[in-house]
Amino acid sequence: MKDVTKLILEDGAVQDRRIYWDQDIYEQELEQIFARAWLFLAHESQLPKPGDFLTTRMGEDNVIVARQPDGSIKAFINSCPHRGNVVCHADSGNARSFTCAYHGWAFGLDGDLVTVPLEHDTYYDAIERPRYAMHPVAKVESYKGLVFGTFDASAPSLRDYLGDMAWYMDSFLDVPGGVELLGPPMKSILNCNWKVPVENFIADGYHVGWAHAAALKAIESPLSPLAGNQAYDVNTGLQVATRGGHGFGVIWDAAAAIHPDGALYRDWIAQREPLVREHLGEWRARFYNGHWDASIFPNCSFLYGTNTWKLWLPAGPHNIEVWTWTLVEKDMPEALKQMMVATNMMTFGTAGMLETDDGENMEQCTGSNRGWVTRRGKLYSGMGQVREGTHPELPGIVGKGSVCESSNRGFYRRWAELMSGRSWEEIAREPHYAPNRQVA
Amino acid sequence: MKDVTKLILEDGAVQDRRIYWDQDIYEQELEQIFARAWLFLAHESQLPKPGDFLTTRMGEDNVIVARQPDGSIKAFINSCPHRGNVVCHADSGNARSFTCAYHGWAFGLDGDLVTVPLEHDTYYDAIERPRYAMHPVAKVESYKGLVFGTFDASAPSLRDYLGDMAWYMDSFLDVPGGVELLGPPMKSILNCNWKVPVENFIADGYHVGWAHAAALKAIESPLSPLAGNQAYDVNTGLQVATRGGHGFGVIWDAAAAIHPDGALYRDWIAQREPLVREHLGEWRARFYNGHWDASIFPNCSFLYGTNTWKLWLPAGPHNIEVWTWTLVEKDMPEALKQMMVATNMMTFGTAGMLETDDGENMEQCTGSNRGWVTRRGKLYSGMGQVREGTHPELPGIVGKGSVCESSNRGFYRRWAELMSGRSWEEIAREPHYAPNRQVA
Amino acid sequence: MKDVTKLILEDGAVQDRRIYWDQDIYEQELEQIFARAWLFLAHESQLPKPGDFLTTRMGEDNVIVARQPDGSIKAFINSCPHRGNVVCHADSGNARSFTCAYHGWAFGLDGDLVTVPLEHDTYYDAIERPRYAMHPVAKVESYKGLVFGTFDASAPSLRDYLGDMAWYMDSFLDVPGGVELLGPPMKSILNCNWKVPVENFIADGYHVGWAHAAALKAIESPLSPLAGNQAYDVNTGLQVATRGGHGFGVIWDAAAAIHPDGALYRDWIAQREPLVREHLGEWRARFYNGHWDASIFPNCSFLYGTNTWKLWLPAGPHNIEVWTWTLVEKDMPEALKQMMVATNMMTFGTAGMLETDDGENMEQCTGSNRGWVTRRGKLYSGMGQVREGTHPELPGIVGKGSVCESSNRGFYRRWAELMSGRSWEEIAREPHYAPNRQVA
Amino acid sequence: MNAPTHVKTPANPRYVDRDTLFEVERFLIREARMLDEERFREWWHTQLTEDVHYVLPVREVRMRADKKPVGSNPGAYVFNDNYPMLDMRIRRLETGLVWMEDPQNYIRRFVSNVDAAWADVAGEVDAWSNFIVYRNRRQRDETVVWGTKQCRLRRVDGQWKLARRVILVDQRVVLDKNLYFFI
Amino acid sequence: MNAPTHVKTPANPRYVDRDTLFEVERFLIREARMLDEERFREWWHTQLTEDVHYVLPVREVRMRADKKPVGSNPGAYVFNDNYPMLDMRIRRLETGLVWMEDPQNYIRRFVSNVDAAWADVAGEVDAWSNFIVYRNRRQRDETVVWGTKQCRLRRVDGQWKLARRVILVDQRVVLDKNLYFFI
Amino acid sequence: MNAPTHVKTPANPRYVDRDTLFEVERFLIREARMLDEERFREWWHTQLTEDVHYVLPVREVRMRADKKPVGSNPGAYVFNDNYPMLDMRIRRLETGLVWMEDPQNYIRRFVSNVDAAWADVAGEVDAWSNFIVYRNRRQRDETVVWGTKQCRLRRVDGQWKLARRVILVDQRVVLDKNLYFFI
Ligand code: FES
Ligand code: FES
Ligand code: FES
Ligand SMILES: [Fe+3]
Ligand SMILES: [Fe+3]
Ligand SMILES: [Fe+3]
Repeated sequence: MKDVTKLILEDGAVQDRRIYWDQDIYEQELEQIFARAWLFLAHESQLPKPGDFLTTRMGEDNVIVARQPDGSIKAFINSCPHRGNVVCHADSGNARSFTCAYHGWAFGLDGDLVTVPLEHDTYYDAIERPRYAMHPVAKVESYKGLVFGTFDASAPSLRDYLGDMAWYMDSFLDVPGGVELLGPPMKSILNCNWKVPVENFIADGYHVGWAHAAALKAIESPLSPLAGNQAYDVNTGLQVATRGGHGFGVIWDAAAAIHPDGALYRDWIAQREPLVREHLGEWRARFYNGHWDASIFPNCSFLYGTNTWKLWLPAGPHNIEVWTWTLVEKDMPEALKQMMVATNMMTFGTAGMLETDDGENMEQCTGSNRGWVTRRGKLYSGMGQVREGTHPELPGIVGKGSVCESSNRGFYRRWAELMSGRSWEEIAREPHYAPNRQVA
Repeated sequence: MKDVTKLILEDGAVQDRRIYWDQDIYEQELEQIFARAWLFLAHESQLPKPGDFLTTRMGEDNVIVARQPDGSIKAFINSCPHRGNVVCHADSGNARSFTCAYHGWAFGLDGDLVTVPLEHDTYYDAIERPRYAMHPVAKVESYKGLVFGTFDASAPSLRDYLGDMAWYMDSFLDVPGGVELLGPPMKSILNCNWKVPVENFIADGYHVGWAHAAALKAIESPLSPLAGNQAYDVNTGLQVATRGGHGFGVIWDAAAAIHPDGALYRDWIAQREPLVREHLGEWRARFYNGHWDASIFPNCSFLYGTNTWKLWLPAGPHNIEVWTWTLVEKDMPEALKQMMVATNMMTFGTAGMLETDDGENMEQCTGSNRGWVTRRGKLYSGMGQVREGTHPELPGIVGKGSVCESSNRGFYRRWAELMSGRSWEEIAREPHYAPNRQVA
Repeated sequence: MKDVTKLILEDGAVQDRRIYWDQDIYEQELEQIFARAWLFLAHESQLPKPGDFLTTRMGEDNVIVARQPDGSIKAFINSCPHRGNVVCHADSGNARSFTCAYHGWAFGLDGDLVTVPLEHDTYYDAIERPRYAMHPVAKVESYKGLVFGTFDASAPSLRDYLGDMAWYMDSFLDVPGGVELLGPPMKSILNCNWKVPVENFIADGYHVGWAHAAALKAIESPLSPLAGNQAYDVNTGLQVATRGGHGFGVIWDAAAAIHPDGALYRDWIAQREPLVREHLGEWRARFYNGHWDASIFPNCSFLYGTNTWKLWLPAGPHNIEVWTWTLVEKDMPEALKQMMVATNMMTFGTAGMLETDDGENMEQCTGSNRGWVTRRGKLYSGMGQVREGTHPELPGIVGKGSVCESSNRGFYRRWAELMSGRSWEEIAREPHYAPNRQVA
Repeated sequence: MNAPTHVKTPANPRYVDRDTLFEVERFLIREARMLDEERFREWWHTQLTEDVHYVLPVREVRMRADKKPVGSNPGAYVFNDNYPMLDMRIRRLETGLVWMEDPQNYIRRFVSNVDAAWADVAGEVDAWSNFIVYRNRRQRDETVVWGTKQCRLRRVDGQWKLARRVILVDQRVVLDKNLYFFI
Repeated sequence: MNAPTHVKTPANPRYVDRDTLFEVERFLIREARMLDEERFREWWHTQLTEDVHYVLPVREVRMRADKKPVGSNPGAYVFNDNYPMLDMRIRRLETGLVWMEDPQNYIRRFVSNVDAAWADVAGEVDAWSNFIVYRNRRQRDETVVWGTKQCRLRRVDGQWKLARRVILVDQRVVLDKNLYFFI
Repeated sequence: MNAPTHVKTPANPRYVDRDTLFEVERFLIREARMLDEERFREWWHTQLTEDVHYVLPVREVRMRADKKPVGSNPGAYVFNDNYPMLDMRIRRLETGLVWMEDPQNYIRRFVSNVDAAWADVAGEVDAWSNFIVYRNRRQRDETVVWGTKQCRLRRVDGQWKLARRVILVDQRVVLDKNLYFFI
């Protein structure tokens, strides 16, 4: 195992470029991060009825996620324990069981082996069934409808894993009726390292005015003045890095800002915000009406407000698959949901005007590291490090302004912790980054 | 070199999934298996005249196989010792010598350097010719027309290498007139590990009823009732694993069963079977009229009866080339030969109805192991292990019924032996698998 | 680091085939050769004015080469130190600065960071600019208009690096008015190891008569009789290997020989040769009218006379990009320059009749080494080794005749020296190859 | 929005006459060249009806037995644009600030298998055609998109115009970083 | 069976008139769409003569000087089907038990370079065309097959039908796991 | 030599009539088949005017704002051939000594998006078309080239002949080892 001590320096502000390129580091990520961390699987709304299933990936492992007859959700690896065949090829559906196309073994909704053709005449009824269950995902848990899974039985609970990020996300998850994800997911590819889009979403308010200048102009929204960095005020937002590597930036009063015709959405927010304030208090009412760029460690991102939900699936050190859904509140009227979808598709769908800008940058940021000398260099994300600190009322490390790199550093600190191979307990015990500075 | 002790367990019934995916294991296979074992090169009938040659591959090494003026067959690596150019680009033909396109060196039918342009004026007649012969295949031998080669001068004789499998294959090789392979070979690709099709042919009677259900129905042959596993009787066949990793399954009285209109072939068998019985005895007359699925270790397979002959050429851990010929008896009338070809093409050619089913499964069985967690799991082929044993009249380990995994296990036991890197002598000396059970 | 002692034997005449295939050797080349040696960047004529820039590659590293306001030339890695984006996507142009598309950082012509959007509001004016300059190429120097760069600050001067090769190249570089490169460069790909074309150009007069037989016939030039090796006289040329791995072969009185209608060029030579003789002496006047095949270590080649200039850019162990320009004397009349271009394009352009022959051979010479057994073999370039030696008037090791492999061996001796990882000083100190034989 | 996963020719298509088919083919070929040449504004002004509906659905991989209807109020699509939305996309390209478009990309559209039948509405035709779009960028970035498109053309003032286009890209996972170009 | 490795246009082709060429092109384009839409039974019933010969040979790589005849009683071919054999292939697909066909694959056929000449037999034409078949399956399984096909068409009851097709796939090694689809 | 990086259709093309377009399309399709069938000498003799100009430029990647003219006296091009130069290339192929051409390669040309307008010179047309060339060699060597070509055709003695061709391959880096074949 590679010693990662030197790969992340200055409290997460300096990264060795090899972490975006080298195969051995990538494999260590599959082992130390993707085989241990909680990974996003689905939203419960995608699996309303028993027998509903969908297929997704955890790292590079194919899994089936299925609603059980008892209403719980289980997940297991989509590969037959007999000779290894992929068992289910549908994106989603409803099933009583999953039958392997090779020899016809059938598995229940929980992954257990239920049918073995010619069992009596070939196995002489001596087949030891539990041995041949599909490999289970060790733990599957939900947080307010969001379903995650981990391959590591020793991982902390999902609630503990999300930590302070859950407190923040409650701002929109814990609304009356809750949220749902609209799909099917769009899927496309990017020739980039999986961490590059994660950091773009977790902390990159900086690129908006420059990389998206054309789209901001064309959309003619309240955000248009940002084009070309013509306008920025450090007091219009902030950034948060939470302990578990999760984080986000927020622009106040901007949830509906990117929508070309946002009146419907603004009305909705105006009507719902008091409920949020009453239920969750002042701060979270402010977050409810903010526009967020955010990532949940390791590879799930979202923009609250826009309202795009992303999964960045690793496929080698320089390749990912991008999956995109639209996040909406369940109680929104149908017309508003359609508008949320339309805005998401127009901005961050496969032909989205901002998606296009980002994808290009993400690929080029990765590809330049092909150079042997280039790869021995560093990258830097020190923006705002001199002024970040703790906050009297908000958890986590707080950075000033939405244009900041605090949560980028938080992500890489967590990355280094897990990559070290230490146990969850060891990591929890040890001291962690705590700047001795308070942010008002 | 990787310690393979843990990769194959329970006498070959449990395989570590990494053997289908990892690059380092694959390279060890090239070294310990493909650079040592006897590999199928050709049938003598493909090279009737002196100067006839064909090009093929041993592992990933390109070789030329040529009929010598004295009637013997030699093989050598198809790469020029000067600067490495590939010398011969034709699939086959007739030649007096092979001339390199780069600088014009010419090599004889035995691979020796015969012509060096400008030799006098540039090498001053001091060129040490034997040093520049094309790299010879260490040994080339035939067994009843089937030509094999090995790069390992210390390998046992071909007859010893085939061992008991030769005794079984005599059932159809040792008929009056012998056999021949009709070609040219079809060539196609599969994104699968090379061992997956080998095990499909060596031992997989189990998939026939399920994976090929549609084809069995459409062909309307005596095998149609197998579709969907509607019919199976353990007494209708058996399976054999021979010491060298070779093996097969047989269904009695079924040689012609897959042929849509098999009358011509059945008549032929009826006419020839008495000759076989007289010459080779009762058992082999039964085998002569059986339908076989079989593999010769490491990467040559065939279905006797259908009558397809396959070579699975490795091209990386997840890729192979598939080469396909038709096996016929030389004395068959032309019309019957044409029918044999037609059936083979319709079933196991590149557009063959069963080939199509198998290829898909083989790719998916390999591809699922891309997942890091998946790959740390096992695969299982324990079918029939509790009842296999020795047989009073038949050599090797005998499993009951054609649906069984005995020869799969035999293949992996041999695989582990060779992968250990021990010498042929060491392997031969050590005790090997011998279940203390007798099969009637 | 791999011990290369056994990879090159017999004073460079025997090469282990793995050096054309193995990934680990290739990576050692990137480190020990491409990150240390002087690499060709441009000809000064391509950057006439301040602000003129072009993009190229050093090994696999993308670099920008720019003419500075003070007239000097600098080069730096084309990747943004912020998050790694590629900064400049144009082949060439004129610029005042280079602006990154991701967050808008702008860099000066010297690679220094000059503009940071929102600097005051996000970095609080505390950004340490020198840290964020684009990574500079350690040294950039010119030799008579040819610009080279090295990433190694400890490398000797360019003049010392070129050594005796500079003395020879003066034959055409040091003419009145000097030379220039006409472009834009053609770019194409070859699936070959980068050393294969280098050795083809440095020392391979041998293949001309055979590999190019068809083109020689079709072109109907004074070289046509070479087709099929119908004519060769050892006294019509010679070959030189200089200490630094550079080398060339020459055919006397043949500079214009390949031109289908060479009168214009022959007239030019006749007119200029006396000037060269006067300025540089008899030998170099002979070289001036010779046809050269040559390579400058490690990956720049040219044919003086034809007049093609090549850069072989490595892109993995089995892949390169081929870049092609036309070399002309600046004082040539426009019509002659056009003819030089036309001949180069017709012979060694992307559709060039000889380029086509060579590319095929280079790919096949590389690809055959895919075979595991093949790759454990050797390649040989011993031609003329028994008669090469020192020369009373010419520097370097001199081989007899243009068909010889002396400079091939010189190239591999240098390759082994640098691959050893020893410092430039160590290499310079140690004894080197010096055959105790004199060539008249 | 009409978002089929696989489509079928209607039972008894009323195939158009040769003259009309010729015009349809000219329309599609010249439109493709217009887009290859980046004449987007001209395209918007001259080739589209103002009620145009431009659709590229997300195609799911589902079992044949799965009869869940697709296409009504979908939660995802690549394009589902009307005339002003197409205008917005073109205005973005016209800013000169789309960095990935500078230097200019090579995008080449191949039109084949053109066929057409009269639609239910008088003066309108349904045209089928298959497409390949080849995109080459920067030094070596190369991708290809394959599929079919169904176009409703309407004759307006003697000119054919595009009133609806449903593009089916034959991929579940779009094997490129985006599909923002017009097909 | 006619199994050429490389083919040549006959010396003096009697090219068909424009009306006939139009019909030939319609035949090939509509047939391709029929196959893309999986209307195999309809194809078998309406587009083929009952004496149809459907051929896809194996192409060898041989030196130009090697004059060994190819094509007589070959020992290998990908297709060499008559009407009942094609029926058998379609019956297999109709069982619903071909697991690799569920979920449905995307297969798209591109027809180009159509040309035609009168055959020796009255009322029959020889049509040339080039084809590309794009296949995309599962999540990301993608392959392309390229080549040319020569078709003998016969007019039966006023309809053109396919009487013989020789498909040349421009590959020695088929770069896909099978070629079981109709081209 | 005309060496554009990106081309535009002229402002008001005088599109040819259907009869002429049909002839142009036949010309391009039959020419492609002739080249696929390696009838190079016949092509040279029958399809080209003696003042033919056959051009394939090198395309640079430059910023849109970079107005440096391209195309005049360029220092590089892939083809810039006249009639004798094309003859020389064909003579090379005819020697039988081009080792990379033996065994024979598979090269297949796909012609699409054919369109044409009258040129300024009477009796001449400018034809646009897109092309794909698929090349498959040896066992598994496979490449594809994509682009467009603009052809000036002239009617000579009742036959169309190629007087000028500008081929744009849509690549900065040619993604193949050479482009020596005719497109
Ligand atoms: S591999 Fe799944 S049943 Fe055998
Ligand atoms: S490489 Fe074969 S003769 Fe030189
Ligand atoms: S990556 Fe270049 S400015 Fe941020
Ligand atoms: Fe963005
Ligand atoms: Fe099978
Ligand atoms: Fe050469």
